[in-house]
Amino acid sequence: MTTMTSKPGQALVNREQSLHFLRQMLRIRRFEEKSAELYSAMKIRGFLHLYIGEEAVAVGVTEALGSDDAVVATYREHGHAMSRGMSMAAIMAEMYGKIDGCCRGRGGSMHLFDVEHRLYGGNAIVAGGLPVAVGLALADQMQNKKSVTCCCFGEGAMAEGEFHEAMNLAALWQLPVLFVCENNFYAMGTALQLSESVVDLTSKAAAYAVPTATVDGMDVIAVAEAAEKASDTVRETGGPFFLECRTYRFRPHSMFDPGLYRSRQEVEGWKQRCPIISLIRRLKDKGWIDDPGLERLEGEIATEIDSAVDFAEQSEWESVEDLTRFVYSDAGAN
Amino acid sequence: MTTMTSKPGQALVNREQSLHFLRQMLRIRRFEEKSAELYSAMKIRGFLHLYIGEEAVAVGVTEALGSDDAVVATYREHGHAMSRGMSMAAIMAEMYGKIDGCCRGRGGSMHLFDVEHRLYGGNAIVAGGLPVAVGLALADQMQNKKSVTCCCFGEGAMAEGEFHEAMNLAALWQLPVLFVCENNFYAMGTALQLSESVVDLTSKAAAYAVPTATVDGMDVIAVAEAAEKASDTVRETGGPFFLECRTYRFRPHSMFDPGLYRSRQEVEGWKQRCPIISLIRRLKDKGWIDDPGLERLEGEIATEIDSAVDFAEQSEWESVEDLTRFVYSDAGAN
Amino acid sequence: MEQQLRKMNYRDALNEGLREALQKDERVFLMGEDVGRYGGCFAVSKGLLDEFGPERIRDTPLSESAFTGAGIGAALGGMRPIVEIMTVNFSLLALDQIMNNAATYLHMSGGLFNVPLVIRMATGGGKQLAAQHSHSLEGWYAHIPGIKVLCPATLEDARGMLWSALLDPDPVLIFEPAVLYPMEGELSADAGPVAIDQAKLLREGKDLTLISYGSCLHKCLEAASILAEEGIETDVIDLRTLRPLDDESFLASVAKTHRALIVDEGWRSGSLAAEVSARIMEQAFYQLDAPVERICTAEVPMPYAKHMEEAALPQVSSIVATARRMIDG
Amino acid sequence: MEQQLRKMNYRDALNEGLREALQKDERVFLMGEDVGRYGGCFAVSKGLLDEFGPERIRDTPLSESAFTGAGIGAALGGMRPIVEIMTVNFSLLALDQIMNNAATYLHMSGGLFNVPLVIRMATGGGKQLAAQHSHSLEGWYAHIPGIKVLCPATLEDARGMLWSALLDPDPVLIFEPAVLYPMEGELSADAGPVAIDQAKLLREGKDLTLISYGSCLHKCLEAASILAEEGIETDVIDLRTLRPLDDESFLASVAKTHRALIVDEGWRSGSLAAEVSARIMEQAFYQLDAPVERICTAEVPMPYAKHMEEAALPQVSSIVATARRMIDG
Ligand SMILES: Cc1ncc(C[n+]2csc(CCOP(=O)(O)OP(=O)(O)O)c2C)c(N)n1
Ligand SMILES: Cc1ncc(C[n+]2csc(CCOP(=O)(O)OP(=O)(O)O)c2C)c(N)n1
Ligand SMILES: [Mg+2]
Ligand SMILES: [Mg+2]
Repeated sequence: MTTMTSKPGQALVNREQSLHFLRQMLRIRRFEEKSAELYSAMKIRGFLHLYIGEEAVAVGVTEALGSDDAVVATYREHGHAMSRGMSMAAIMAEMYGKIDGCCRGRGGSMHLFDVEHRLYGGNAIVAGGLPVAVGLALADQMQNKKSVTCCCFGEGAMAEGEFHEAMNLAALWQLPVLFVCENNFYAMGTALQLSESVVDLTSKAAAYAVPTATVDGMDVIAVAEAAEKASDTVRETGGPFFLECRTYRFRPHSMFDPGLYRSRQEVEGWKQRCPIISLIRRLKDKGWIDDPGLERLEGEIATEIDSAVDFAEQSEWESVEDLTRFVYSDAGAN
Repeated sequence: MTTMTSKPGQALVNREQSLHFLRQMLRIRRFEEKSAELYSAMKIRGFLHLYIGEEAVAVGVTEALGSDDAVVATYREHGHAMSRGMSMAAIMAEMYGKIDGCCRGRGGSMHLFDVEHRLYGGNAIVAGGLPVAVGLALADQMQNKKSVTCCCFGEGAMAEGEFHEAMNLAALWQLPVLFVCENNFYAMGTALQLSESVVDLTSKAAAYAVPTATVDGMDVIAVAEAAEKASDTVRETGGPFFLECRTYRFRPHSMFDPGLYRSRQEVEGWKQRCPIISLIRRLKDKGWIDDPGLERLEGEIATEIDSAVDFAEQSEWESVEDLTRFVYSDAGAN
Repeated sequence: MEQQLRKMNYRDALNEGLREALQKDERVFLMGEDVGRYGGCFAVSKGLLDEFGPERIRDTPLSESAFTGAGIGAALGGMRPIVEIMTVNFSLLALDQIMNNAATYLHMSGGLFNVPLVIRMATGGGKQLAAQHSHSLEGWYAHIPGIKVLCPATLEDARGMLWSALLDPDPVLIFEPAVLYPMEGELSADAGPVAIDQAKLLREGKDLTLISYGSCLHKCLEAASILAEEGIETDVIDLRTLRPLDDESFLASVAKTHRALIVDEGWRSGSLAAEVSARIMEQAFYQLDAPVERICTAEVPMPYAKHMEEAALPQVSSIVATARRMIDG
Repeated sequence: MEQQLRKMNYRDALNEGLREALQKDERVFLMGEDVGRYGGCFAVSKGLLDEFGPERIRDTPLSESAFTGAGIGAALGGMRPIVEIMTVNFSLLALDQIMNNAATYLHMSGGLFNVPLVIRMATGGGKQLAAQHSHSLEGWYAHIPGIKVLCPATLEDARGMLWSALLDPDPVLIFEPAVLYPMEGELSADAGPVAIDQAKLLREGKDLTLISYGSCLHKCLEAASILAEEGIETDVIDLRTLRPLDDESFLASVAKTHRALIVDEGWRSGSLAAEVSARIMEQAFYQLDAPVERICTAEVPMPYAKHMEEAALPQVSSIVATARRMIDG
């Protein structure tokens, strides 16, 4: 059983990759800020869970995955969908409930799916995606595919029985699952110490003889490196790995959260460690980006978002006639 | 986190208590042998799970409990019911399906209940009793009662999510539950190593910061001592304890088991360690029992069993008119 | 002296019911995810933690099966727990405890152990929460013997059903339609416990019986007003208790109107509406002038898009149209 | 050349179906508790481990939710898993995976991801297994859109439904009534896949339609023979597929007989029988000469004692008596 702990303040990998990380995180941040706005404007409805503050996790982890790898995420999955390569337009249209959304508007914010990027949800049942991820890895193993299934979930999910059953099965059968715990220290309003008798989360995975690591989830480079090592281990051993990323959500749980359970001070403290600001600071130190460059980047992203919104606005509503489609597969499928 | 391991070959406590243990184990053994016979004679039906080979566990653990303590057991619970003090007659009549059975014949072998001895089942869903035990302990805690809830289950149950959820809740809220794992190394035909990625069971409880101990479940004195210490800990700390008792069932899982999954040799090896034979040997060494004394004991037990069978035979069938009673409480209850 | 009426919403009424129960009986406590510090995922338990403290307003880890089972154990141990499960879709994780334990203990034990447990949860669609948060499974739960199933549709019931449920010696499930939480209304100052074994006739008419419960009840009442303008007078029955059903209520009405339409947010096949229809078939066949009809939710996992969700759910317009067709033949 | 008939029992027929599926398609594998070394808790998978090895006959830990969910994932990943859950009561532990995932993936993803998964489980009473092992929940499962629900009552269906289910692109649940496992019969040597979208008329008569499935089907057939001796001729319909229901089958029969009796081992309230009754109400009301009736299991958690269990379950005698009363008026 290996336990690795990342050191803080890793060196930047290289210019190109660092800038790529920045772009990806910024894309997620700005896209979600826009989404919150559109929620208030009632263009987006239902539950909207923002990933703001946690971007380094999805972006860093995605780096370790290849196109044949699979991803299973939660209702807080805009970041994963975007970093995996899905277009903003398809996601935005989905949240508008339009037919050009990635799921024709059937899923909404909590249920993003994509065949090309092997994104199997967008699962809104806490811990419900874990057994599915185990099964995807089992299918890969039985078909001698060398893919990794990356399964992301919050620390709150670890109290659910499904987490334990899934962890045991993956370990017992040595299945190639990269379990990524996005530990943002709260499950809605429930702090980790009110949810778990032991708050060292890696110890839970270790109890299944699954190798583990913990990484600073506010440092995208550290996450990328840890995820790389973790996925290498999965590929080498064929068995599972558990990676804890310590992070924080800057925003309420969803759009309906009174936010009474944590102090302003605590939130502010974490905001000081914003993964985007700190990466920019380091890039500037290196001289790899400057203010005009940053402005250009922001401009490009703003344009991308604008066109995604336009796309969503202009997309059609699916015909109500089709309501009962996709309950079962259309004839002829298998 | 304490971990205690019992030393093999404990000294006998005292004559009276040792003879009491012997009597209790023999009563269970002979009662179940008779039950198997009556099953073949089709007097008892449904599933019948024998505890033969495992008697030291229920008898030893019961020793640590007072009359105010509660017990939650599984479908393999004749031993617990008898060692807690329920009459053979009430249990036998229950298995006959007669109205004088402890549950009027509604429950059968898998569902023995008793108010006086606080036996809350007899639960035939693997791990289904654990959350209930946690709740009983919560009620005691909230009412400032000093009782312990003793929850027995097989090692197979530890792969179920309900085990983990219950363990976490008991540890998080520091509830007085004595978790007793009856590790007989098989869940039906599934050997422990095919069920758990880590076969050290105490490590699973320890992952919740629950103190643990492992004891030789074939040695009733050792079990009694370990259970005593364990329940003392529960009473002192008010929190849970996990006691693993290593034992073995000499018989098939139930009456329908082809028994293909373990070797005759392995079974014979364990039979050499029969908790009853070895206790008799030690009692004889001490000179606390001799063959005539043993014969007398067997005779008394045979008489008790005969009269339990007579009782069951003579008891009435519940009227079919009452079929729909006990779906809801009779009027006026609360 | 005239009864004082107070303005409040359905959520407030639930909150008051909880507060009263906690005040009246110290065996009562509330347990569930985020009922305390967060104030309840739908804010129903807001303020209760401050008033009653963390012993009695217990935030639980995410583990529906364990805390529901713990509710069963606590009930067996002499407490009167109220378990909150956030929404009905998550209750599937606790179904083993609900069906295999809560509903069976009394029977398996031959009457020795009853389980005085109340489980509350939000149910239903209409908030664009899609396929894992929007189903209406209360009618489905009503299939299970050993439990009782309530669905308050009015402020009065939201306020009063809880205490009655707590007095019941057996497990009672209370389903709260999530769309009703913000519903405004008036409640008398001395509102208190209500009967939980009877349906209620909320509007009287001679031409047709509308049978419903929960959020669809309000659609029926709206439809009834529209129909009345056209001269079609309807009885509107709020079932209130889905298990056991109060057959007398709708049989008496059908004996008068000879026509019945059941409106139910559950999926059609195997719906509670099917059960009501079958009971009318069995007990009032010869009094019917037309076949009993059902309006239910389309048999799809709930879609997110608003227009699709609306198309899936029963709507006033379809109730009105169906009623018209049933009367005009 | 005459078709060769082979004597075997229902369990053997299931075993043959499994063996054939494993031989024909290497994406097929079987996974569940004790399906391998133990040979299956009801011996259905006996011998398969030796023939196909532990990769394809996978004993799982006791963790219904995880291995059912793993079946969903494996299906998404290109395999054709068969998940065995020992009995329907334990399937409640996997219901989150079944309803919230298996049944919804296709829809939530807007048609992107279908789940070609088969889940088999034993169901029903009659073996004195009491309140946690005896329920008949297949009709209840039939409420869920997105899954299909089959219940083989004959050797032919036990043998043939599995392969058809595996060809289906969506999740299919197969419920095997545990009392039928030892049922002896004959099967033709070339028995193979069977349609899974149609009910089947097993006996023809003009006076009454008996509608059933699973173990109660055999009670209906027995009752039909007794009734025939008294001059009452019945259609006997085996529904076979409980979701989606083949309405045409029973509507055509009712158009002829004008009377229908549904016999269903589920609990009465909210039973599949209620759904069939409601559909007849809606689609054949004017053809009925008498109200449709239902015989279901008494609404109790199943008692252990044999006489009580028999009293709870539908029996031939009550089918005969009810049919007689329905004819004599
Ligand atoms: C089984 C289940 N229970 C409850 C919920 C409601 N719920 C949605 S998110 C959430 C908190 C989950 O916390 P965590 O797993 O830490 O993820 P985070 O939201 O912090 O990313 C809860 C309780 C749910 N969706 N599913
Ligand atoms: C949830 C559930 N799954 C499956 C079963 C069937 N079953 C009954 S006993 C058993 C084995 C349990 O093994 P273990 O927990 O080790 O207890 P033991 O029988 O060895 O005492 C199984 C699989 C069940 N009763 N409940
Ligand atoms: Mg969290
Ligand atoms: Mg065992």
